[in-house]
Amino acid sequence: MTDASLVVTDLHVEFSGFVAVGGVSFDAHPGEVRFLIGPNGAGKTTCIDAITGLTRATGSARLGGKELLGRPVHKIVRLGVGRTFQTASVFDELTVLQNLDIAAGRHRRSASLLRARRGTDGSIEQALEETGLAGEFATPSGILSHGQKQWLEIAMLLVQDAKVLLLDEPVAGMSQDERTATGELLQRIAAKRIVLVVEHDMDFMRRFATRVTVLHQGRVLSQGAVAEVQADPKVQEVYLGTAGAATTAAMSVVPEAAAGTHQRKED
Amino acid sequence: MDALIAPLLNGSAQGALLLLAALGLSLTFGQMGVINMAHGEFLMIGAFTAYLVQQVIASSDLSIPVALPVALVVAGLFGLLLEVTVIQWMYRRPLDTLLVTVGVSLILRQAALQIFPSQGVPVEKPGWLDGQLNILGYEWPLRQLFSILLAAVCVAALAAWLKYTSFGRRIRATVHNRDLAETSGISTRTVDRLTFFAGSGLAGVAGVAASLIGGTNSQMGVQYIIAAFLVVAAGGIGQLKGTIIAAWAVGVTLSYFAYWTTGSLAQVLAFILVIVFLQLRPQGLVTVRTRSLV
Amino acid sequence: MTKSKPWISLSGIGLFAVLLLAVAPLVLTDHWLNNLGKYCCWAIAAVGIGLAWGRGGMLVMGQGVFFALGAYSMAMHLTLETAGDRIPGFMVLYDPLAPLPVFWEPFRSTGFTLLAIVLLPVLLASSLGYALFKRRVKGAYFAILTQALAVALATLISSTIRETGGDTGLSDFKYFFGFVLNDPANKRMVYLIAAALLIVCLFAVWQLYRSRFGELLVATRDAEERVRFLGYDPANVKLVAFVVSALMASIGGAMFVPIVGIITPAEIGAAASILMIAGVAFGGRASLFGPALGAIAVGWGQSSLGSTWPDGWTYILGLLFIVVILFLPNGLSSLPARFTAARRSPDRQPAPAIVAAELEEARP
Amino acid sequence: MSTTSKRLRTLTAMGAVGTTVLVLAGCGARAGDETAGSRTSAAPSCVDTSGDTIKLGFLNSLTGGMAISEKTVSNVLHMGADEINAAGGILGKKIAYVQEDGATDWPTFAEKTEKLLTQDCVAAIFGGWTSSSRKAVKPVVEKHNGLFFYPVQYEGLESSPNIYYTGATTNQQIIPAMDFLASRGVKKLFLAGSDYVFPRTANAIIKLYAAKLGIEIVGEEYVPLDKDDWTSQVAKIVAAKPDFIFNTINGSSNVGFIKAYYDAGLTAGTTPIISVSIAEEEAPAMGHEVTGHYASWNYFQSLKTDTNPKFIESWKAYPNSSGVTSDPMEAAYISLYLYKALVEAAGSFDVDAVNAAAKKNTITFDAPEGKVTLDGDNHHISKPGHIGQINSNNQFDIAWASDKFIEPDPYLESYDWFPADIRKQLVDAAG
Repeated sequence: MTDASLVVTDLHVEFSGFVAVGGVSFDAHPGEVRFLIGPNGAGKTTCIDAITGLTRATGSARLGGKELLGRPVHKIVRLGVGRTFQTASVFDELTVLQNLDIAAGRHRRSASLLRARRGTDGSIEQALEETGLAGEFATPSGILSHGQKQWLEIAMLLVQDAKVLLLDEPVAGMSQDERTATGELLQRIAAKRIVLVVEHDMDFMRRFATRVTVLHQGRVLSQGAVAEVQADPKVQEVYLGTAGAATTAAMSVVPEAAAGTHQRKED
Repeated sequence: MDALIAPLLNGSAQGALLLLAALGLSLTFGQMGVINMAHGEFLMIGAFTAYLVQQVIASSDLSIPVALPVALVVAGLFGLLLEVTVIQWMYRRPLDTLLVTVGVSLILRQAALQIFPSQGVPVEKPGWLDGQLNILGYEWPLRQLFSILLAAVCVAALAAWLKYTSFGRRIRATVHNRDLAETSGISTRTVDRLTFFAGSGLAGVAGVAASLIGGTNSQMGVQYIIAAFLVVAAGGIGQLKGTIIAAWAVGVTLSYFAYWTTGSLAQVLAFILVIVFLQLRPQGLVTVRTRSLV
Repeated sequence: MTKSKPWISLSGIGLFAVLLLAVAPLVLTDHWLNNLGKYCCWAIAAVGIGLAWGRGGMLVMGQGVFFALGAYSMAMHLTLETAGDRIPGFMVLYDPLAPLPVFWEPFRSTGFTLLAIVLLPVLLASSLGYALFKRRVKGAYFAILTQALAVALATLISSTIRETGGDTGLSDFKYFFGFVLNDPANKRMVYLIAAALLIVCLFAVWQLYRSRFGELLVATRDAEERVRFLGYDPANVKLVAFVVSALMASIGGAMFVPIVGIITPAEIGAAASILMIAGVAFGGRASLFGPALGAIAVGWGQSSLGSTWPDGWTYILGLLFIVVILFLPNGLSSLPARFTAARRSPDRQPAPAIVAAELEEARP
Repeated sequence: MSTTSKRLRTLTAMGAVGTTVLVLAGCGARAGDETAGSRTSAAPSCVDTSGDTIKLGFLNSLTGGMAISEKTVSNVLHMGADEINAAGGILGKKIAYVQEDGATDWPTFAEKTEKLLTQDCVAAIFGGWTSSSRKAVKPVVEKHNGLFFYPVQYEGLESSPNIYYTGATTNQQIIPAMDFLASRGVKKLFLAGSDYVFPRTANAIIKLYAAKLGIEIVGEEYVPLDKDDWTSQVAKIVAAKPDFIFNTINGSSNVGFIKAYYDAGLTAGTTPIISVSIAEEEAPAMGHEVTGHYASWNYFQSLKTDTNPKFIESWKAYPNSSGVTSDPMEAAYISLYLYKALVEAAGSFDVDAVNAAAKKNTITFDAPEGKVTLDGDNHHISKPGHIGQINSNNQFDIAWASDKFIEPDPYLESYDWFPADIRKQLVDAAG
């Protein structure tokens, strides 16, 4: 366990008496692509919400020894925690470049905000290359394809220089080729950063996960390497004894995605 | 004793009228997210309806009870017309509904000015509302009791309608999750129209009550609209219970302030209080914690 | 391509400046020049509304409050200048022996008055905005709260007759910082100051729109939570836009007084605040010139159509709200972009609240 | 384009703007150097008197809240103009009127006044209702040396060489009302008003005069102009148990007041109301509750004078007529004829000539309220004081009349109970 690790201990989240997350502990380190999986309502997204300050929680979530819980969202971000959402959330009316420029902006002094942008930051160009969006830098991001939007979000986390990337279903709705590209991208990124992915897609998980944590009804059901988890009888039971590719389609069905859209509307 | 009792009773009656004006908004604003600035003009339509009914049924003893359901339907139909022609295109732009309905209210007000005598029209109070009730030494006007009872009936009817009828259940389902409601076979278009009809109709009922309190003229809606919105906001969006408490609190506060200071200062203080309150509790009095963002 | 784009807007401002400062005084009669001055005051406030609402997503329905701060600061100064050593006439009746209310005293000073016109709205908007944005009050709530504030202030002024002139307001100013207001030459000067201030405000907003702040503001408008997850506090971003728009409303109010010669609570209440928004919606909330041109157009409509067809004007104004918001949410200024966008690539429609032309403008 | 030169250009442009403003600023008159008062700078009048018509301006709120009251005044002005034209016009010239909408917006009143004077070149303007509208018009007519005829009773304490007031000033409406109350033996009076300048000033005067008459003021309440709900205030009236209520409420708020009053069990029999803004026009909107109460005006439709029947007949026959006549309408009607008389006495439409004629001649008009005489110094007219009691037809039965026409005295100079120091300060402040 290094200083740069994300350590979550005994995380609890309650909604009006309903326990969404009941004592989850796990840790994630730079160099690994960490997956968080589980059936609907298992508390995966809630865990991320809690770590990023969106939802009030008890317990502990430390990054490099600093407690994250209890801080406002933007302060947690400034400590190096970045996230994406289930539905791609980029600034539709700004160009790709503008999106990235804003993401890179938190290091700037506020006075410099009043000036127009001249030239492009090195980190932005790097992120554009990394995510394959270099050709689209002047495109309003609202007209990007779904996959490109997800990549843009990841690129934004890169220029933001996030130490931890919390990605909520990054490949939902992507084609097979896009999934592969995304997975490879994540593996490259993970070399220096912590990458934590919430995912339904078992196939994607099997191909790219370093380690996996399985959540069920707000608790950790199983943790470990992909093979270990798949072999775990408790996991097989939860997935109706049919762990594996057959469930993939069933797992990534609409309801939670629809619920996600619904939540968005309310904010 | 009067100094304590009178403002409490008067304020409760004022609160009841505010509640009547706010009930419809809590449906259209609270449940549908439409910010209908023409709600005050629907109230005006209700008041003019009371006047027109009185032209047919001369006895005010009878005409006011008849006017209540008629005003509900007339104002409701105006609301339906507004929904069908304008609002239905704007559910994705709630803030813009505010501006569109500002335009509608300008037009309705000017039309009323040109259709009816510019000075306004009289609406006679039913004879059975003459008189006072002695409460701890204060002669409390019966008309105020009527406002409170009317508000209570409307609240009860609305609550029962939402809770026990199938339409009510559909409204709640649609508010809760529009997409899911649609996939479950609920026609959200019908629900939207019905909700808007009911919300506007309630403004019409409030208008009949208002016609017994103030003047019935083209400008009458203006004085209720902001206060009604503040009540809905302070009560908590879509929360009937919160709206009731907020309306009562604002009415009583207004009344006590008016008793101790001047009518103008009471207005100012009451508004400032609500604004400060909303600053402290932006979600309003009654809130339900959800898992949604924010 | 991108380097030359800002110059289109800038030369637009230049053209506007030439029209307002050079052409208008030559071709318009004193009466219409004065009217144009009045529209300019509304336009200054409108430019601020465009910033807060069009770019920042905050529907400011109570700009009358800040308009009032500037207007009453100015009006109090001019009233004292006219009254000289005496106590202003309207105060005498209620209590002939009482001194000038304390808060009037500093407005004798020119410096203090000018400072107040700038600082009062900044202070009020900062504290109000801080409280509201930190508590994440937004959308309809924000709109209704600001509107309620305007109503409360108008009522307060109406009921404090001795202190503020009440419903009748402050009027009958003879001098403007030492210049006789009845002199047509001085009236032209007042007009020119208002027009120049409008140009300055346009320029300031142009710079803000092309700055990183401008992009951040649009980002905050469209996805406040996302901005938070980029490490910014959206409250601060919105606060800046809100304060700037308040300042502009105050400047507009301050110039309104010498031009129109009267300020009353009716100019700051609900209806007046909504009328300020009408121009912005009409012209195009998110564009640079839309709000100013819209405000001038609505002002002109009121002067000319309101004359020839008063009943009709109210209907037209009402319909304007409905038709523009319903069919042209980006106002008239989005029309050209719509046509060109439709011609170039039918499937790439301009984004809903900001037009493609502006996006290009902000590119590097 | 490099950054520096871009900035430079911008700065140059801004500098140019600033300089232009400053250069032009140097041209106008400064506070010190007005030679003979501010009026010298007014442009010469552009009124065209060469043709066979003369242009007059009518300025009333036809839209917005005050349209409720002002539309009727506008209509009666049209009727008066038609009448005068049918009888040959003024100095042989037919009236061509320009109707403007004040839109219940006071700066609009100022703007339209300037438009009427400088663009339409009208010889005189008629209209206005609220004090705010008059105060907005006043500096503009003074600046352009125009004429403004104001037809509504008001709070007095004002005079202008460019305004003629054909409605009552306080000593023609408020003071007669107080005399009436004294004659009825009223001891305890409650003051209820809208929160604006007229009720506040009227009540200040009432309090001064009441002290002299020995009437006790047992309470004073104000409600904003646009609020109808009087419930809380009426509760205070009930508690104060006055003999009479002096009502200076304006507009539709009156309806709310009467309703709350009636709800609380007060009646004309026990606690009558005397109003100064409820006339034949307003009464019908208030229903039967208003019957039995009083109003103080100079003109009532029920007045038996030689000219009143004709006025009522013409009005009833006029298109858009409301069918009843009222004091502000009659005052507006007077204002047109007064202007006609003034111009004919002066033999000219010139403002200075008209004002000189007003001072030199005794200008009278056989008005529906009786024969009124213009005071050439303060530009108000003499008026009879009348108190009417509202009957079930919403008409007024005359309950009291002043023994003679009351001379206008806007600064209450002939009333010893009005403190001289206040008057002096007011006159001073008015400049």
